[in-house]
Amino acid sequence: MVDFGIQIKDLKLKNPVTTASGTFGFGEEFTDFMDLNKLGGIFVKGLTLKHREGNPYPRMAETPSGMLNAVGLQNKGVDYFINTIYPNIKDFDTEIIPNVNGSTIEDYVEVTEKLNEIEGIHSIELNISCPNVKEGGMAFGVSCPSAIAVTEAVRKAYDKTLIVKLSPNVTDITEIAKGVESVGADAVSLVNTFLAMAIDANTRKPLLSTITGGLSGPAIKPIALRMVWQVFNAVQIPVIGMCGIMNATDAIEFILAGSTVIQIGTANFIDPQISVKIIEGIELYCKQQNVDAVSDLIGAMVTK
Amino acid sequence: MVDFGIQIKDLKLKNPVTTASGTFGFGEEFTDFMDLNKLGGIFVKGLTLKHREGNPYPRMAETPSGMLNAVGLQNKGVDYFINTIYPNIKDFDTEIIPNVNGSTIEDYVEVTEKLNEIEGIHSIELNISCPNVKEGGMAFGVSCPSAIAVTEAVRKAYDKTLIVKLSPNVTDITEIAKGVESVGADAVSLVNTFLAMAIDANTRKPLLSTITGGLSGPAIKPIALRMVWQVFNAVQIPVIGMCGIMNATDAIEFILAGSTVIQIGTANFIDPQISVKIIEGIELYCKQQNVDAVSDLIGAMVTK
Amino acid sequence: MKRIQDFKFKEYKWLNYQNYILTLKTTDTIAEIKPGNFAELKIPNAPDVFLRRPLSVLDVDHDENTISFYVKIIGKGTEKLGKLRGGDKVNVIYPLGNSFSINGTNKALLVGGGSGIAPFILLGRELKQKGVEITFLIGARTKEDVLLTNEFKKLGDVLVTTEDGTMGQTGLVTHHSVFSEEFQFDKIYTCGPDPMMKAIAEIAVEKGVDCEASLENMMACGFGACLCCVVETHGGNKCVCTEGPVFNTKDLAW
Amino acid sequence: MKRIQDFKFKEYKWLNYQNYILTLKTTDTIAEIKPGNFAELKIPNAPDVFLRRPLSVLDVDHDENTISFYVKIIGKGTEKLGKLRGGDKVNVIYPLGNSFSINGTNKALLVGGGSGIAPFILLGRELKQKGVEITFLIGARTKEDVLLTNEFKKLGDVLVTTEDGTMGQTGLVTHHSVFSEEFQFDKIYTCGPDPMMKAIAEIAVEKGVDCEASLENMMACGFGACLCCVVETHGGNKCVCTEGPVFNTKDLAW
Ligand SMILES: Cc1cc2nc3c(=O)[nH]c(=O)nc-3n(C[C@H](O)[C@H](O)[C@H](O)COP(=O)(O)OP(=O)(O)OC[C@H]3O[C@@H](n4cnc5c(N)ncnc54)[C@H](O)[C@@H]3O)c2cc1C
Ligand SMILES: Cc1cc2nc3c(=O)[nH]c(=O)nc-3n(C[C@H](O)[C@H](O)[C@H](O)COP(=O)(O)OP(=O)(O)OC[C@H]3O[C@@H](n4cnc5c(N)ncnc54)[C@H](O)[C@@H]3O)c2cc1C
Ligand SMILES: Cc1cc2nc3c(=O)[nH]c(=O)nc-3n(C[C@H](O)[C@H](O)[C@H](O)COP(=O)(O)O)c2cc1C
Ligand SMILES: Cc1cc2nc3c(=O)[nH]c(=O)nc-3n(C[C@H](O)[C@H](O)[C@H](O)COP(=O)(O)O)c2cc1C
Ligand code: FES
Ligand code: FES
Repeated sequence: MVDFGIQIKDLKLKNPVTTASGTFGFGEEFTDFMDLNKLGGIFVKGLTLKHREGNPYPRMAETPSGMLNAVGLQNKGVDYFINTIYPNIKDFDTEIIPNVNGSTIEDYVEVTEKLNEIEGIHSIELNISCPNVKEGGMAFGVSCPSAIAVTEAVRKAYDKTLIVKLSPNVTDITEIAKGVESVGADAVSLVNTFLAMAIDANTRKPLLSTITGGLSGPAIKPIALRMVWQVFNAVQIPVIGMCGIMNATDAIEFILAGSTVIQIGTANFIDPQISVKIIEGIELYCKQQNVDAVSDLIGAMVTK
Repeated sequence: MVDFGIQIKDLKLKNPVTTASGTFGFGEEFTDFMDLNKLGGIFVKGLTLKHREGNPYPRMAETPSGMLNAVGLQNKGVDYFINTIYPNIKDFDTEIIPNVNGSTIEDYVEVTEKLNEIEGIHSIELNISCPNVKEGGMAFGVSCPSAIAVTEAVRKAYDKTLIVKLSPNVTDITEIAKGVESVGADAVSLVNTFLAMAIDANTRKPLLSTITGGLSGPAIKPIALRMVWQVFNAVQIPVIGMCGIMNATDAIEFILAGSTVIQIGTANFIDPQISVKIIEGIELYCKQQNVDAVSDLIGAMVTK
Repeated sequence: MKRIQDFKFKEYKWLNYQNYILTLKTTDTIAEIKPGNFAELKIPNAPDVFLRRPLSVLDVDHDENTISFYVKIIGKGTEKLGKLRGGDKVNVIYPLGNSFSINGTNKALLVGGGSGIAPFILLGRELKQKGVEITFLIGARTKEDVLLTNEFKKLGDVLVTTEDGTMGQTGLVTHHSVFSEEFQFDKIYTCGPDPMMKAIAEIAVEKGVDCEASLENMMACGFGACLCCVVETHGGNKCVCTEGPVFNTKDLAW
Repeated sequence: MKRIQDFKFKEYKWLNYQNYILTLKTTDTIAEIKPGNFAELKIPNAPDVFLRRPLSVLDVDHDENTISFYVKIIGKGTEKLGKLRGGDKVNVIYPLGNSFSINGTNKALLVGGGSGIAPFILLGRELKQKGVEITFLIGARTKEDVLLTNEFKKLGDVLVTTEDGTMGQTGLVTHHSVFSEEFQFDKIYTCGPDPMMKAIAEIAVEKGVDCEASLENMMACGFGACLCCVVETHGGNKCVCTEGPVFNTKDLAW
């Protein structure tokens, strides 16, 4: 038996395979297709203090080996999550990890304080990297001082495992990672989507209502993999890797580059059963390669 | 007849379609396949002061809708170019634009001074964005002060059209673009390749000898398009756009986003005749859309 | 319950150069499908088509275990889906979305254009079974684009408009005399290009009848996971894939 | 002169489950091809195979206007290339690279393993035509992997080694008794996995004979435009696609 367990402070995962925020709803959307109890964890859709309508339509465009989205954090607010959604999903035998968003530091802190009260929730993911909102979001994640400021404030308000989700739209992602580590982040997750755009040559219009949106999918996997590798070598805290993971091989590459946990995003849309298949695929790989614990693979890329 | 002419100071192009540095050799490699005289211009392989061996093998890996390279500016030095290569290509009826590289500002200036003497050459492209060299290259392009410093020095040494090639591996590309504009760049070209990497899960080894390399191709087109649009809106000088242009529609999207000239890179490897096909395709589009001059399309994306 | 299921390519019926009916077969059973439901198909042999493609269910045969779609070629996904060969497997997620409401309808006008007419077979059949009187009003550019009328004739009256006058009345569906004459319908169902549906929705308001429209939209998932597929309603942004695709047009703020 | 030319799929000859000979046909003429030359094929129906794939030319028939390749399936490109159907077009850039040098050779040993044996048909034919005596030494893991020997027998003697001893001598090619007996050859040509070629190159030094090896490499273009495909030589990095794929092993610093 391969040892699959992962622990990041209070957060214990039965395996390193989780689903990425905004790509897995609140889990319930997938219960017809798969057994949620098999997952290491579910990073649920981004939450804000108040209800948000998100951006106008169109919010999606397909690009070569990827997609653009401009959802803009549509959600009914953290209270609705706590009172109405969480009770339906809390009994699944998997970690539910809320994704925390805000326009101001106060917003972030207030959302965090509410989540800090929920016993069954052992971790939050601080999203300072959403490219699809006018205020806050990525603005916090692309400057080191502001990334530190918001992380520090949230850290004070949160007792359990604090994961900070980083933006790829920066010159040096290790600088931001080290910054948030220095003020108490327990892990970093990377990366959020890349700021990008698409145009319809015939109509001459952008394909998204917001002109720019976030690029996800295998197209940018090589860039994300590089960032995971860089951050793994720069910080002491665990790295949670993602971007374009479509199968077990991709997941293993992210682990070899330094990911303790991996998140599956866009792939869930194409195959809603992919996360379970990836768990099985990693297990098979470990057996074939005589790896006893998946944690032995973390950062195990051979570089000489 | 569609008006195809483009002028950027001393540089007159018969059409906006050029080939990207490092993807078209010195032009001669393509003469069996196409008529070089049809091209607006050829950005030839990166030149350095001295002969460079480039990086060890392997230097290439395929990725979803893209490729990684780690060539590392292999070339025989600027003198060899001037004395041995240029005489063979100077009589083609197209603009030959050298791509200038260096490890230090002095290197850049020295290469530039030599090229400044060549009468038939009306422009150089200053590459401050090569991700595949240990010294210089991208290091200059990812910090605004150093981008300004090298541009300023080269500007003093160069009398004709100075194009500065920007790196996408930055938080805010408009800042760098405005910086180099402020010290006399006549145009900016964007973008160079994205720093990225790939791993073979079976051997656990990176696919490039240098671990990281540069990602090019359609995978990253949406990011590049966004950068062109941002820079177009931030500077007064012309923008030369590229990244993942595989066909005329892609080229038109780059023009609509704000490109005065476009460069074709990786696509040349897959179809060595693609640049000519793209010229024809743009012409057809202009006719179908009743566009009299291709310059009417520059930045003509409809945003309301 | 939604399913993810493999089907095998069975056959095409090509209606014209850019429209075809694709029939898929399974050895398994097929889940219950309601009029208006759609499916998300993974396009085979097309790794460059990154996401699934949503298609309304045209017809389903629970005895034969076949499901069919009416597809109009508009891009690479719909083109590649028209090039299947014997043995090809197609993975389908279905049934997705809500369905048309039928209760209380006595005399229904079904107004469709283009590939929008796909849901009208299942809808017409159910309406007919419930004893509702049905009139189809089909709009097209020209005669060759008026499709499936034989099927519709089995279910009710069929009216046609063509823009070039080669069949039925000349003009757009909204110009059809059915709207200028005394209006005898108590419900309009519409499906097709947005401008057409909007115009029909306005007419419905004028005539004081209920109108349901089935919307198309850019979808990444089709089952509520991505929130990409919204339409603006008077109650805020709603997901077309879970709260639609069928909406009462009076709720839409489009 | 290099050409970019459309061919049509003609036929496969499957040698075993992962090796096939692909023959393509054109209505046009075929350019002159020298032993060692290779081609860059755009894989049809495979938009996920981004770049072309390099393959040595196995054979060419200027009367029939056919060209053929010996392909070993190792990944998605070589797999998809094995699934062509009647009517499929294959775009080919050729002839690429340099070729083996033949002048001055009297008695040649051609050592190959795996898909590396592809250039040996054209090479063998040209050597034979020039009156050179030829011996092939083919190494494989097991009997089933020893391919094309009938073709080789038409051109010269054929020696075989298999790792499991199911055919010829047991062991690697380098263990073959041809190397322990008195060495009668004045030239070695080798083609196959790198470790094999390196071992053969060492033997060549020992025996004091000239050795040419045809190298494989990750190529983005195949015609000198990208500089991705280098091999280290005593004269610095050389492009395998233009200055190779054939190198005299004494020049290589591998
Ligand atoms: C609920 C639903 C039901 C549908 N039912 C049918 C059906 O029964 N028959 C049928 O032929 N089509 C139907 N469609 C539309 C169908 O999904 C699209 O035509 C298809 O996805 C296009 O894929 P493609 O790869 O061929 O085109 P692409 O290459 O993806 O797109 C070509 C162009 O069309 C635009 N486009 C693509 N899809 C949509 C869309 N859904 N809405 C608006 N613009 C779009 C693109 O932006 C692009 O400009 C339905 C769509 C939805 C959402
Ligand atoms: C000059 C030349 C001549 C060749 N002649 C033949 C021939 O006659 N018959 C034949 O079967 N093959 C030949 N090859 C090898 C052939 O090009 C590769 O097997 C093919 O490109 C693999 O493509 P793929 O998509 O199937 O595999 P991929 O999915 O691209 O690769 C599968 C694995 O193999 C590795 N790989 C792929 N190509 C190469 C390569 N060229 N060198 C080293 N590693 C590689 C990849 O990194 C990957 O790990 C030749 C190569 C060269 C450069
Ligand atoms: C439709 C969509 C919505 C997303 N919403 C969120 C979100 O609310 N919060 C967040 O942190 N990331 C969000 N993301 C980013 C993903 O969590 C993930 O970082 C990204 O998609 C890259 O991974 P992938 O390539 O596997 O999809 C969203 C992504 C998509 C595609
Ligand atoms: C193999 C290779 C070599 C390159 N060499 C250079 C170079 O010498 N100088 C330079 O400025 N850019 C170089 N580039 C970057 C290209 O000019 C271009 O910016 C990049 O490939 C993006 O465009 P594309 O997606 O169309 O290829 C190189 C790119 C590739 C793929
Ligand atoms: S398409 Fe994903 S939520 Fe509707
Ligand atoms: S493969 Fe491009 S130069 Fe050799």
